[in-house]
Amino acid sequence: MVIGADLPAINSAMPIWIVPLFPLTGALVLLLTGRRWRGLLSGWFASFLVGASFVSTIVLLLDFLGGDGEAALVNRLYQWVAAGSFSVDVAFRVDPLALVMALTVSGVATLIHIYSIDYMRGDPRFARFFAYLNLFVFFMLVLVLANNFLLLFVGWEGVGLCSYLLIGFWFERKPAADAAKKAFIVTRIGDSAFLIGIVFIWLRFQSLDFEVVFARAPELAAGTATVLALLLFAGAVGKSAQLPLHTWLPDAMEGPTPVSALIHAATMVTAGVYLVVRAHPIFEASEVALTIVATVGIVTAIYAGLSAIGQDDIKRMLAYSTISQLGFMFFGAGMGAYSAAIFLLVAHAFFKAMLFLGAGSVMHGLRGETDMMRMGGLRRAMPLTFWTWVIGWLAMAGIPPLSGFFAKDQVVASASENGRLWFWIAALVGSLLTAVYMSRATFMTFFGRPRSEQKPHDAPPRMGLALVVLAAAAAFGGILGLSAVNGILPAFLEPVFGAAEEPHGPLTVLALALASSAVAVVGIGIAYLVYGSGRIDWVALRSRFAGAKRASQRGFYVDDVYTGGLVAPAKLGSAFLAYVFDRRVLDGAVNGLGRIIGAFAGRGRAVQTGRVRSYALAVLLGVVGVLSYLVVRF
Amino acid sequence: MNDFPWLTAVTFAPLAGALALALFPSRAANLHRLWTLLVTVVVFGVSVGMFAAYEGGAAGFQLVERATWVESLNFQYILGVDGISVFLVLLTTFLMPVAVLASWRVDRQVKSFMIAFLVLETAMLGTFVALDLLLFFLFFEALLFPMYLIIGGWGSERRAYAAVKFFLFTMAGSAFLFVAILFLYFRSGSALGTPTFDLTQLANVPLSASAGRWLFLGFFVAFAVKVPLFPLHTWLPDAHTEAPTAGSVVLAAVLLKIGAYGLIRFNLSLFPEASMYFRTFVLVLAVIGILYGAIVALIQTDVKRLVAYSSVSHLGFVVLGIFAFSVEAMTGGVLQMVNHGLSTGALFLLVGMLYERTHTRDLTKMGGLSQTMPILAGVFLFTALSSIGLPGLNGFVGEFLVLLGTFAVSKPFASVAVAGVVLAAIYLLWAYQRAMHGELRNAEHATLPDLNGRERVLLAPVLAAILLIGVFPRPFLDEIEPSAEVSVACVRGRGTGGELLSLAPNHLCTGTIDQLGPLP
Amino acid sequence: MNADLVVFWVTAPLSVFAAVAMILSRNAVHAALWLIVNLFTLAVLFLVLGSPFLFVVQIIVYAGAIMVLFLFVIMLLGVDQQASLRETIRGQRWLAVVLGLGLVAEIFFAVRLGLGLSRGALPDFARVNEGGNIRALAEVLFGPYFFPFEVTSILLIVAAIGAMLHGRRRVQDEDVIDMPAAAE
Amino acid sequence: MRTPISFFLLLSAVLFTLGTLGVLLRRNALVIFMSIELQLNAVNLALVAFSRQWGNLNGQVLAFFSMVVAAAEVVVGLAIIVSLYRKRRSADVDEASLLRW
Repeated sequence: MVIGADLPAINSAMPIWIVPLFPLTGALVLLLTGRRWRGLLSGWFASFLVGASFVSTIVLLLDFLGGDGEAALVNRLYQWVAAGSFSVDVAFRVDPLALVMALTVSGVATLIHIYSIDYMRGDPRFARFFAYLNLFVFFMLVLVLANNFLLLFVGWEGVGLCSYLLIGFWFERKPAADAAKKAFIVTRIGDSAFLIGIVFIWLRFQSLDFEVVFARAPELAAGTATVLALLLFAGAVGKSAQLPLHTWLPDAMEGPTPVSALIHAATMVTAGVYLVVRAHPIFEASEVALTIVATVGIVTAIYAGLSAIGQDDIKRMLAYSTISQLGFMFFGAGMGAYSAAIFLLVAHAFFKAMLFLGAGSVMHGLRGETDMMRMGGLRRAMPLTFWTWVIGWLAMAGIPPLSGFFAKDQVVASASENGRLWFWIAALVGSLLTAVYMSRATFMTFFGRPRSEQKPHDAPPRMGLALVVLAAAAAFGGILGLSAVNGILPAFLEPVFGAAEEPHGPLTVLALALASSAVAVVGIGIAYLVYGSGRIDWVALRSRFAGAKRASQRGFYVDDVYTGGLVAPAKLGSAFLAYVFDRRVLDGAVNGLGRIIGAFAGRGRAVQTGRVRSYALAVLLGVVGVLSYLVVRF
Repeated sequence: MNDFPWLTAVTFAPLAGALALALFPSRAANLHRLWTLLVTVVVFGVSVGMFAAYEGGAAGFQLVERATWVESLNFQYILGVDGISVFLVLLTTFLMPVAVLASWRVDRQVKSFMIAFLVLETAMLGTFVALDLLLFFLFFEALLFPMYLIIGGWGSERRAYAAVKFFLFTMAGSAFLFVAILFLYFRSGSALGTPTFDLTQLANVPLSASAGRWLFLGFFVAFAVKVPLFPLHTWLPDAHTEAPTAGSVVLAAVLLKIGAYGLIRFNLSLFPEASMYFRTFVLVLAVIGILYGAIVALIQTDVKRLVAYSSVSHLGFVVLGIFAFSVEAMTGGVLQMVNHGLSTGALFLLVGMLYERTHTRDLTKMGGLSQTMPILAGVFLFTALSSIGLPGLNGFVGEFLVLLGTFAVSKPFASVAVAGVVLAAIYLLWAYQRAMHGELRNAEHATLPDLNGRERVLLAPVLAAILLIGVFPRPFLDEIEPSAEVSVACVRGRGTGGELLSLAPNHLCTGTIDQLGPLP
Repeated sequence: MNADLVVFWVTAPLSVFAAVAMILSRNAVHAALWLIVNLFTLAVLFLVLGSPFLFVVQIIVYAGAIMVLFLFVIMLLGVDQQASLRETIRGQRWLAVVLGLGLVAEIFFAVRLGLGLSRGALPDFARVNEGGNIRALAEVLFGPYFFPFEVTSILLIVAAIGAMLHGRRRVQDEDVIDMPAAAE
Repeated sequence: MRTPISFFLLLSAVLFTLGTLGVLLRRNALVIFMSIELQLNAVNLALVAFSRQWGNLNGQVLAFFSMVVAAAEVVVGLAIIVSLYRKRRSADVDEASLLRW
């Protein structure tokens, strides 16, 4: 048996698998020797490996740019699963999309690793935390570098596992353990559809390799393409916390804040967007599927925006804002603006990671406080955190010339370019909400008068470093995509998505940009009026609209409906099957049969009197019987 | 070494070890443990030698041994393995030393316990290698007694009930099996001249449609009890729960596989037409089993019962794979048999270790154990994830192939079965959370020791195998596939009324999928 | 009227009478004595049937050794008091008698069907017993029946050892048997 | 010899039946044992009678063996009765009914 004999030779200078190998090594080493590491060394070790991963990704990028113009570099390691006509390899792929994702992932991850060294200092499971983080980076890189759907699925589930481990990192606390389990299970519902989708893909194309599948995707009939696309999208919905599978993400904030920043803002949750964008040839074969993607995206964006306004917990607010931004990304993808969606994904990774780390810094300064009602006026106590936060806030709200402006503008504009006016208006509403809730949080946290007695302190240097770098990226990331048509990022991604078309909607690019900025300014203005100006007693406002406030805070009771309408009946049904049906009916039938036989035997055993003479008589009876038969017969 | 009777050696070495053990002085418990460990390790070594002698990538039976046993009645002694059974043999021999190590703490009647174990091993191996129906039946029945003794003698509180239930369920099933075997024997007498139990010859015996169906049911009931398929599963939770750790491990890892193996080896090859006829029926049962086992597992508070019901669910997947009648699903189903043996076996080992420490199996009385036993908790999670089917671990490969193969022939069944994947995550993670997460619920648990050296040694090979199959399943798939292909070809070719494919020596039937039409 | 017929008609009723007396005698010693009588009558019948060897063996081994053993045990146990003959199991007596009669009747019919009740031609037994009954018997016994004969000797040894072991007093064992759990 | 062989067989049948009745009707283990001896002897008579009927010695040899077996049986049986008596102070078989139900 020669493994891999039939595989083509590696066509990239540096083997791609080196990239995920670094964090894997780190994870294994730390997991197996976790308790022997002293001090912060394990954190540095893990950070170094992820950094190495980032550097090697850059090497890959240079390699790719210096290559002879191939669309993708593919690196097949060995045949993984093969049975019957089915076969799939462990193979990695580097193309512009994968490179963008891998750079974002490893870059942001490096910063967050460094940040965590201070944030997690003193935790008894310090080394294990970094082991999990490294493991996460490994799986995430596998996800984005995979060359086929099944390997992508490995990464997909792997990041889910790490998310589970990290949300539940402080497993002593029941909410954390609950949230971890919920995250895994809710995403798994989407994953199971994704899995069926993968099976379906193989059935249709007899291959799971991206190049084969995507090359033949246009041949799909519209109906098949719709089913296939929606199966994949169901996976994306679970992973990226879109309606109706979004409920796990706010709860996931129980995890340590760097985890929220890395997994639940910058990288893992965007995997769904990556999947849709990666599989765009399949989606493009079905108009219906794309519309559904866009609709789900924009509805989620608005829903999550409304929910974010009601949050008092700073991390939950950021979680809903993440859901909302992910909705925008899906919206962009559904509109066919793939590079815009990816642009937003990258920009979001920068500013949302930054915001989470900022929130973490606030919590760090306030001994773990997350309730914005007890913050306020922090801008003086923690200037570094404040100024970086401001950048993130404005970037997210969409104020030019920060990265968020360009990214979101391109996404919103894509609707107009497609000539879908209602979608465009909805997207503008979503942007408005974004500006409102982010500004609200900013004013509540950093402005006004302090609402607690604590003496906050600013971030220590290593945390500050990550904040500053990410803030810089959030500020200047817009350079990547000044224009949707020929910006750096769109141009780089062109081999994957094809050339972007010149806009042909009713409005010019400039008008669209003005509209977006105006919406952002209006949103900030509203928030300022209510929360920042001091002219409105917003605390009194809360109690006047208590119902609406609570509805918003509870995410419009979706989770409660699930708990009451699905989880409780499921438990009841399970209990019925386990204790009534299984015990009474099935086992009852068996035991009943046993009892009936037992009853007969109870009567019959009276024959066994124990008296030898009765037995002897029975023997004689038998003898006489047999003899009489013999005598009569002859 | 090709003439070496590998299979006889593997099968009967444990029995020889048991006989030798019987001569040991009865008070030296450690000696008995070490000897049994030695014997099982040697048997594993021999089985590895057997595997080395096995020619890879080929279909049909290999290492066949034939001898006449009772000449006048044409009882024969025929052993042989193909790609399906060879791994089940390896799985058995691989897990036995682990199970013995796991029983190190058994301190009552150690000698009898170990003897029962070794006899059990011979019986289990015999069922996997016997190619003569009577011989198979003998091994199949011989299993019962040591297992009955192990459950009934070394089990927990309700062991007597569980042992008798186990015994009666299996006996009730095998009564039908025996009648069916005898019917085939006499029918082969009129069809072939001399009556025979030889499986390879019996596959040639022409049967009317109705006779084939009745016989199918006779075999099916016996194996369905063993698998176990809904609604014949109720013995399993009791037996698992009451059995000692090693008993649960062997029960889950090997005994259940005999049912699934029997379905492939006997039902499919002897009664292809009936298999096709009952296909939907069996698939429905399998899917019900997947969902039912998973749903019932959700609510269990006894962790052993929970794992037992998860077995019902997982074995549903195996049967689904077998009766999908596609090469991918069959291969996946067989691999899943091995996988389930490893992961559920490991789960039972861990539950046993938990029990040894906490003296309870009740999840409501555990909690927060991850704080005191991080390694045990980590290993538990690893194993649970394998059982959940996390990609990169073994469960995923098998489950995916089963889904793939089933989806190709029947989309509804595959789609419903996927729900089992989700449910598995729910019940196992919930169980994990209740046991390991949260605050320490019982103050006494604060001082419990983590895994000791012996426990690490016994778990390590299982965990390694779990990871190996997940990352690099080719060595397994490559051996299973040709045999799976033959089985599928057999059913599809003959079951659909197509022409009888020619029978080559040591094959039940031959043919490739390419020659075959689509499923009806 | 031949001599053997006379002997038969004298001994047969006697033997039946002795048997009846045995099963009806309340005292075990009497029963044993009646059995001895019965054994003697049978010995005589053996002689009539041309088996002097068995005649001797019957008297020495059976009526002699075995019955002495019986008497020994009776005396040892001291159970020679009067035993009640009242039946305690309902229906036992009349069922036993009816079945017994049935058995006799059946054998009667069987014999009538098989041999017939009248005298038939018999083989010349003198030729069979050529060289004396004992010698002829020995030739058969140590010829075709040699193996069973040897096995019988083993049987006897085992029986003797078994009886010895059984008769040994073992205190603990008796306690075990008398334990309430064992009696349950 | 003028006596028909069938007479011996009938006598044997009667004696055997009487032995049987002894087993069935008596409660003293010793008497039951004697009745068994009676049954054995009845059979021996039949065997010897057969021997005479067919003109060979097989029947006698068999009767001889039966005597040997009877001796062995008596030895073991009496030992059992002795220990039974030791335990229960009685040789009544009806009282030894542990093996019921």
